[in-house]
Amino acid sequence: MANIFPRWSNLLPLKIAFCLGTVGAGVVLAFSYYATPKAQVVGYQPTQPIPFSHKIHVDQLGLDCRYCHSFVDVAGHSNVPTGNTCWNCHQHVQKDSPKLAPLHKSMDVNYPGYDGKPIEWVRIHKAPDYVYFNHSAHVNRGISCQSCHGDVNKMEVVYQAEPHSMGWCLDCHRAPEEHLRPLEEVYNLNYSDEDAKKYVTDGSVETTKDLGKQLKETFNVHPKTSCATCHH
Amino acid sequence: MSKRIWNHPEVPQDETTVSWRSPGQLRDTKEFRTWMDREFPQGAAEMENQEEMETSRRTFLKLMGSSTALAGFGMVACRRPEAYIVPYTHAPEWVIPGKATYYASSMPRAGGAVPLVVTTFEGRPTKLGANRLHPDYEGTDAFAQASILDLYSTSRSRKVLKNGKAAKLEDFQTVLTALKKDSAAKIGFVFGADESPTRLRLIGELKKAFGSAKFYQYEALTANSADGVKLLPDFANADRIVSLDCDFTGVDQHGSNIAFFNRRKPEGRGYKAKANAASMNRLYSVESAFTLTGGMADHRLRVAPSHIAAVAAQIARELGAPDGGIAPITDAKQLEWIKQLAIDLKASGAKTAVLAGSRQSAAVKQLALGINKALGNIGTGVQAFQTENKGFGDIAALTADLNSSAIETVVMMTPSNPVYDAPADLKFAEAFAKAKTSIHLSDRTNATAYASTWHIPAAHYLESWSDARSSRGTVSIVQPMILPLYPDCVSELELLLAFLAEEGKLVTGEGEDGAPAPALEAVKKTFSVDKTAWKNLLKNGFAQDSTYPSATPSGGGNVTAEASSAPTKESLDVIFATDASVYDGRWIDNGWLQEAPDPVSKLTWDNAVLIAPKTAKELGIYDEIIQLETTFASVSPDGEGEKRKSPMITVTVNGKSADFPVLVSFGQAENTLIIPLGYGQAFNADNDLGLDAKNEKFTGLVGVNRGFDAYPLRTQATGYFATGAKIKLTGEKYPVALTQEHNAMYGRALAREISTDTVAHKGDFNAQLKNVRKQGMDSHAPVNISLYKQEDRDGKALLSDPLHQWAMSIDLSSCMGCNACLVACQSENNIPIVGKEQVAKGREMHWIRMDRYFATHKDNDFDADSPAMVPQPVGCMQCESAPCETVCPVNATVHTEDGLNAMAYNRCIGTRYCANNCPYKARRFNFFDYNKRNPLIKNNLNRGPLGERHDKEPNHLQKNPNVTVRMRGVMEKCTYCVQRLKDAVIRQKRGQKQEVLASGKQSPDVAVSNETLRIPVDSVKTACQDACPAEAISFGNLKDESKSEMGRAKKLERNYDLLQYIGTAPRTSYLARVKNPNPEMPDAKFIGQATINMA
Amino acid sequence: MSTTRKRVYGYLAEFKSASALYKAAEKVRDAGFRKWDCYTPYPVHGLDAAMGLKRSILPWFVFFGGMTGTATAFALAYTTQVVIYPTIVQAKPTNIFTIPAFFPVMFELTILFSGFTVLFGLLALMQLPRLNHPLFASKQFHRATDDGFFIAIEARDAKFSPDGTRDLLSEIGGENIELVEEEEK
Amino acid sequence: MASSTETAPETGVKLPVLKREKLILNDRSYHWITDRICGIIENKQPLLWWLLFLPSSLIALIGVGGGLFHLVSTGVGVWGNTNRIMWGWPIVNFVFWIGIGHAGTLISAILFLTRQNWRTSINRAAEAMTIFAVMCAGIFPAFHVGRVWFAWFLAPVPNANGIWQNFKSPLLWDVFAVSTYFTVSLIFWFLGMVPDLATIRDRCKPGLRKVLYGIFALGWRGGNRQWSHYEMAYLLLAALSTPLVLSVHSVVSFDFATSVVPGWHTTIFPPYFVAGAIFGGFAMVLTIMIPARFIYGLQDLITMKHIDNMAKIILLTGTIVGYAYLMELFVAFYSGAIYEMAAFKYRIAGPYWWAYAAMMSCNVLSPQIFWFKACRENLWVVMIVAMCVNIGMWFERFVIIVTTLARMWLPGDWKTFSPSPQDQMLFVGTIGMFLTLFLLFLRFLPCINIAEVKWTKLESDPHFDDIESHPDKGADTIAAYQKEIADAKN
Repeated sequence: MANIFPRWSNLLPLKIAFCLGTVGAGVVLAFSYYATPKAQVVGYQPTQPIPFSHKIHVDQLGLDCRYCHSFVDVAGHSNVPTGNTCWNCHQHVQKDSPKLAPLHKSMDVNYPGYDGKPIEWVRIHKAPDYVYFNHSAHVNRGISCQSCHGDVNKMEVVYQAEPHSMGWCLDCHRAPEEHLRPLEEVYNLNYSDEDAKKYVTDGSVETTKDLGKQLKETFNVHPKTSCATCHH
Repeated sequence: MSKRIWNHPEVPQDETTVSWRSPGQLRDTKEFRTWMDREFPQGAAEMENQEEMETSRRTFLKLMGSSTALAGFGMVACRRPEAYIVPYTHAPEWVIPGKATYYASSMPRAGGAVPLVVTTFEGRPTKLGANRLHPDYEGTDAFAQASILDLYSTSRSRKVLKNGKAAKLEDFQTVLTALKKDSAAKIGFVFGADESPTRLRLIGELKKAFGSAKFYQYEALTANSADGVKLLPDFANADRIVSLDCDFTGVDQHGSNIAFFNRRKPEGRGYKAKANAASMNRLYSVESAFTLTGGMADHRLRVAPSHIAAVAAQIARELGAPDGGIAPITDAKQLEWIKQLAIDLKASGAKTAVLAGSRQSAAVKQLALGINKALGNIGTGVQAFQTENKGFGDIAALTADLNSSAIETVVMMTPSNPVYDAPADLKFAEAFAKAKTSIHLSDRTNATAYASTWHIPAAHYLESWSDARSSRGTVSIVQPMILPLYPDCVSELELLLAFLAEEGKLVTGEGEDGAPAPALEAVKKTFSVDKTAWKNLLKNGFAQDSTYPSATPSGGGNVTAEASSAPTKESLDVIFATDASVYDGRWIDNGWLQEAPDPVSKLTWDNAVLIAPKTAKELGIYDEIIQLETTFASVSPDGEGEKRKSPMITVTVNGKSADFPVLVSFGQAENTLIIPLGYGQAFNADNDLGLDAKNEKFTGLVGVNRGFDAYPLRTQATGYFATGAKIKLTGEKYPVALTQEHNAMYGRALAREISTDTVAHKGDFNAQLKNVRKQGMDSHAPVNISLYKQEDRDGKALLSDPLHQWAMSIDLSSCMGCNACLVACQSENNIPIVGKEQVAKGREMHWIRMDRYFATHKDNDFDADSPAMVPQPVGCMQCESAPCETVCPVNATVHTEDGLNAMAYNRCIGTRYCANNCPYKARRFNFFDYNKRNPLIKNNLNRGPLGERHDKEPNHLQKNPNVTVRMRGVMEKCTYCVQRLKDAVIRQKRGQKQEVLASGKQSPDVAVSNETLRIPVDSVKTACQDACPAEAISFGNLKDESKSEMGRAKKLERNYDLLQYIGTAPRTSYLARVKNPNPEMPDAKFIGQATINMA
Repeated sequence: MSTTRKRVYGYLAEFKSASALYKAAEKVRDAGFRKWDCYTPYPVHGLDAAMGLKRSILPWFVFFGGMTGTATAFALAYTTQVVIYPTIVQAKPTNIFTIPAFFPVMFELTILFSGFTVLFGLLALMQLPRLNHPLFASKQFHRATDDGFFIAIEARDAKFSPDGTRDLLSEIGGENIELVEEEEK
Repeated sequence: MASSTETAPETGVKLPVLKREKLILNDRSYHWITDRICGIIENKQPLLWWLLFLPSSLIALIGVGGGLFHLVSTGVGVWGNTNRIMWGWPIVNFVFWIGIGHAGTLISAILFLTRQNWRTSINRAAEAMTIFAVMCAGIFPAFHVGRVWFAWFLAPVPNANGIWQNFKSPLLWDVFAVSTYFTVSLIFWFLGMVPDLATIRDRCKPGLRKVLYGIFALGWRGGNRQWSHYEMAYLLLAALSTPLVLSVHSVVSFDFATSVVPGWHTTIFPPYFVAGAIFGGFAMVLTIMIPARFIYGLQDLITMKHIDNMAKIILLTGTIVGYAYLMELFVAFYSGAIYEMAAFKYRIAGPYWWAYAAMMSCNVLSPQIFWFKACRENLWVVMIVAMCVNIGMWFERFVIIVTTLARMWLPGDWKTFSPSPQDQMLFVGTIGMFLTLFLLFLRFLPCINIAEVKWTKLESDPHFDDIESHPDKGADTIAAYQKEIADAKN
């Protein structure tokens, strides 16, 4: 009887094991990064029917969030402005801007292509159907739009700034002080340590976080992490 | 009721209207369309095109369906499809996306409209609740709760039919125009027994317009009143109540029972007083079938229907009232029973009420009236009202007029279905065929629809303007929540108005080119009030102080009636009973009602002849008497679960025969058959007996193959019951689906009962009260103590929420076991129906299981075969120490800090371990995709992905957007309506902002207290609690302690935990039922002892 | 092809029975050989002593492997259940007192890890898998897994001498002594 | 091993050497053993093999393949489970199979530790049986969940939702226990097989077969430097598996014992389940090995002694199980809790009395005839009893699960259970799958541990010659021999 396997086959098992190991590890790493909302949804930036710039409207014109998202502090949903909200101004301002064609189409009776149909904005932030998120519950308790939607006031075109994964929600529900602000500052997207200092003058507050810690007590904020908080 | 936001956001001063949904206000059609747009863009886009209107409506519905259905299936796609947000172009006032709006309305029906509060989401009605501001507030019953499903019913009539073929509304218009021309037209208008001032007004005008027009009123199970005088009990003033086969808590509407039920509580409404037996009322019930009222009764006498008159006469005789010359009763026991009853009545004098069943013979009613007069309780215990509901011809008159062609055109607007349900001997169908033109307005294409020349789809009451009178006559508004889903739908008023309009122009829905809707104008005209009054009318839903004038009932003098001989097994009595699920048959296409078990027999999806065990044995239907409680919990001879099959019998009476399955039912009169009416309207090839398909078109999928029709056996003379019936076994067996197969408590003190009377070895009322918690095993089982300290890592208590700790208490003393809560829960929580086969297997999805137990006293020598009936609604108990939680491997069901047993559907993988470990078996599993696959098509569920879907059908528009629609493979259960709790708690959070504004300080300087964040006492109601017509359920926040009704209830001695022995510490507890027997009665010493002797 | 160079692996001698092998083994041992081995179809008891082998150190690996398992399980359970995301189930504490519930998993993982350590530890100690071996080239060696008892002394051994070793083997009762060679690649 | 070395004292006291009944009859040679066992693999399979293989593999395909496809595509509703009986046949079958899966490792491990050499002839097959039974068992809980595609929620992997499993749940313990059991058993089985694979490798003609066996034999050479580690490893695995076996079925029993269900909530479940498992396992070994023994003529290797031993174990464990049944009743009666009492009342005389009767007669009564040697020696009797026990054990699980759930706390929701065709299909399917796998095992792998069987021959003792040649069959030599070893060690 002769050797059925060549010499080199002796090292083969080790080589194979090594390769499988590395490949496996690679896959796991790749998956655990790319398969999470962090990689999946953050930065989602679709093109909208009208290239609406929050930067211009909020930063330069200084519109309050609630001018357009008027029900954010009374309803669970934060509504997208109705056609006539835009029309209020834009029947006078920037009338002829070609960018506003869709608006004219749905609002301007004298516009040739008028059809009265609403503008279809592309949805960016989407909580799964089985998640119950209520905007008013947050903005009325000192959580700013910024905490979840990022610096919208700096965005020419809006994109998703945060993963909005359950883990991400939990982070804040476990440590709300990171995000709590005075009710007055909720819609101030330029909120800074300076602003924070204004509220507590005894010098105990240096940063927004310091204030957050105090507010957690004053506001009596105890976010829950049990299932029914968001799922029912 | 802060849950109900009446007018939100605040009404601007210049505001001229409250109900933006009313087409009259939405002058600009375009606006309305755009509103539709925002809800379902694509569909609405098509609707712009008038020609395709009809087709596009359907697709429109599909789209609505899908978008709601999608909402449920909790799957995350890793790559997100592009979704759109479509805002209004012109924001309609009052709509805040995602926020419910509440409107006051009412559901018209015979015996008095039900005052309602309708929950709508973006103009889509999803839930009905009771209007607690209404003077005739009566909670809601299963019918009212389920009526919203009819709006979205898949089998709802959508198109005009001409001689049974699809036609166009325009064609019908020509008919109207023609009729309008001929002012001498012999038109007969047939209405339902409900009352509507506007309709009455129009009738007046019609009389003027059409000289020879005639007006009729017909509902199968409601007798026309000649003088329009209506007797209603005033339970607040009635200490002693006698029901002569009057199921006033059940299907025999007698107005609000709130007062009655609250007087069943020894502590009074809201448990404010100390337990006091004297404050309770006492109910005597004389009946044949076991009704819910009989179940509530302190003393119940079961007699054959033909014997009721004799009993009534005997009572009259005892009280010196005219006895109609009926021969005295001979049975010594019954005599004694009646004697003592009479004594008790006399003692209470005016504070009594004697009620005769509304379907009872005139004789019994007269006797009852006589007794009431003799007692002098008219105006106190019993009140008489003068209604406007008189002067209408009845079905007999109509038939006669048709035969004599005094009527050539019939306009059939009754909710009943005369071709199907008119007394057999009238041969109404033949007469009806004689009419030149017959116009049938109904939301169902039933037998009458196909017998008529024209069938017009009726608009649902949630789609139409009208008004109605509640039980005591308060005029209540009926306002539309949504435009008719189908363009052809016509409301009753609209049709009547067409007869008055020039050229008989029929205008439906909104007024033509922006003009206000005619129906709205008509209603406004009836009230003719100014803007603010009108606004309040719409806001509150009723007109103040508009009750009926009181009247003095005539009659009660000496009536003549002959006592019929007692039934024997050769000649049985038959009761044609009103059914608790389909009423007279009008609800046969309502899945919720069909699946809701009959409160007494627990039968679903069918009707069956109910028969007493002894009689069944004597008639040879069963070889052995079916025992109420067998030693080894053995299976009944009919089998159990999906194997359960009832023997079929042929019932012969009034010279006609019909086949029915038979069920044994305890505690009903011997030699008496109870046959619920309203079933067997249509059969297709799939029926369980292999009968040939018949009238397939008359119902939808829900109603087809449901039970068997008893109307053919029923004649005018024997409208309620017949005598001299014979039965014989056909040898066939019919599968029946019951939700409860075992009717006794098997020695377990589950639904506890005590008596105000002293019980041997158990002491007096107080002693028994003290002992409630020690009934059954709890008398000797040691209390469970946990070894654990219930705290977390930082030593914080587990149920840590300082603001809210939810809990519920259910008062068995006022719970009668109707299905109101069960159906309310179904509509609030998107609970699917599963169909007969699945129910038979034991897979019904109701979150509340309405258990009903019979209990006999072992040495009852008065009537051993007449058990007590104690209902017990069982939902998730929200145990503080919940066995289900610890066994879930994936943490899908855990406890919340505020004491709820949360169920995370999207985490559940469906091991079903939790359900096994739930001692109350309160958990339900989605064995199939009930929400997606239609369970009503035979064998559809087993076909899986190939099965027919129904999640795009309109009935999914009813779904509550705040509750996940569960997919297959997940567990579900009662959540205490957590979505409502959330809503209340979150709304309360705005309190902080208001405080800050009020204080004028900066928010960081205003400390927020628990009081700010805690919702107002009793300000949130669960769906079951809101619906309960008996105020048996109290729910609230334990932190409110005695301030809340629930808190007070929990402190009562009557309060006990179900299966306390296991130590699950349930948050839902029960209040033991208190029976208030009359110690002098011969059966007194057997009353109120369902569980008291258990150990 | 040209003649390939062969490399001598060593001598392979067969013995007639386990007993014979045993005695021979003792002799070889006493002769002070290091790189040699006995090949038998089944484990012959006491042969370790006869060959002067030490007790296997595998148990130590396994012990530590098992401990790792226990630790892993405990860490996993404690961090997830108490530290990261404590959930309230059946009113059970979410602190140190909840540990008893972790025992089953801790036990199972101990066994699992030990099991794997046994497998891989053993393979390492036996230097398997090694599919190619000079001995496989021998004509008779295949009987070692059937009914043959062999001793092979490697040429690499310091004491190895082409003649001396052959004589030793034959004198301690070795039969069909064969010089095992392998081809030099 | 067969001589009495264990009992020999250091001093040269003479004591008689016990001559044990031989485990290999007719004094077969090493080569004969090799031939006979490898022959099974090398020769063509007997017709009977095909007659069994084809149908069972077909059944497996339809039952398991088809059954699971319908199940997953349609929903758990295709089974008979209801809102009352949430666990029906599937879990009955799971516990049934997992129970069977215990004898294998038990025979290998415990008998190995207790030096029961007779195990060598049956342990390989028994281990294989374990593996296959656990595979069958695994199917049920895995596909029993409502949303199979989310079953990975059971694995504690970090995820974006930041949510974890509930380590207090017996079901999670189960996941760990069963998967560990499967893995370790697999390792045990494979390592045990390596030398034999080498034997087959060395007998094969060059070709694919040789290569494959070669790969799986890992290049085993049978050198003593390998053997000494190998022996140690085997010992360790045995030592690990023993508590494992006991733990696994205990954990399975926790699923019931830790619940609040009357009739489940009892502390005697773990021992009672383990005993039951061993009981059922041995029955299954017999059910399989008796026919195999005939088909492949292994009478000399699997002797009547082996069968006799197993029969005795069945008798013992059967009696233990019987005791457990009675003790359950006593506990219920003694508890004074009507719920407990009712649960057992209904088991005995309730709607499922027949299941209880079947269980009692098959599990407790039928094994009792093994008190008689005659019965233990009559293969037919043994076979029939073994069959009875298999059936009885299935009914035991049925009684525990279905009967209990059908009559729980509230009479209001009592309903009996009826299995659906799919239930039956899947169960039969797993039986088919089990047979298929086992037949394949017989066909391709050494069904008896060649190396170890050889080692049970007396000649395998390195001192056999001396003992034989010695006048007193070596009472002295043994002492001397031991001394020698001792010296060698230091």
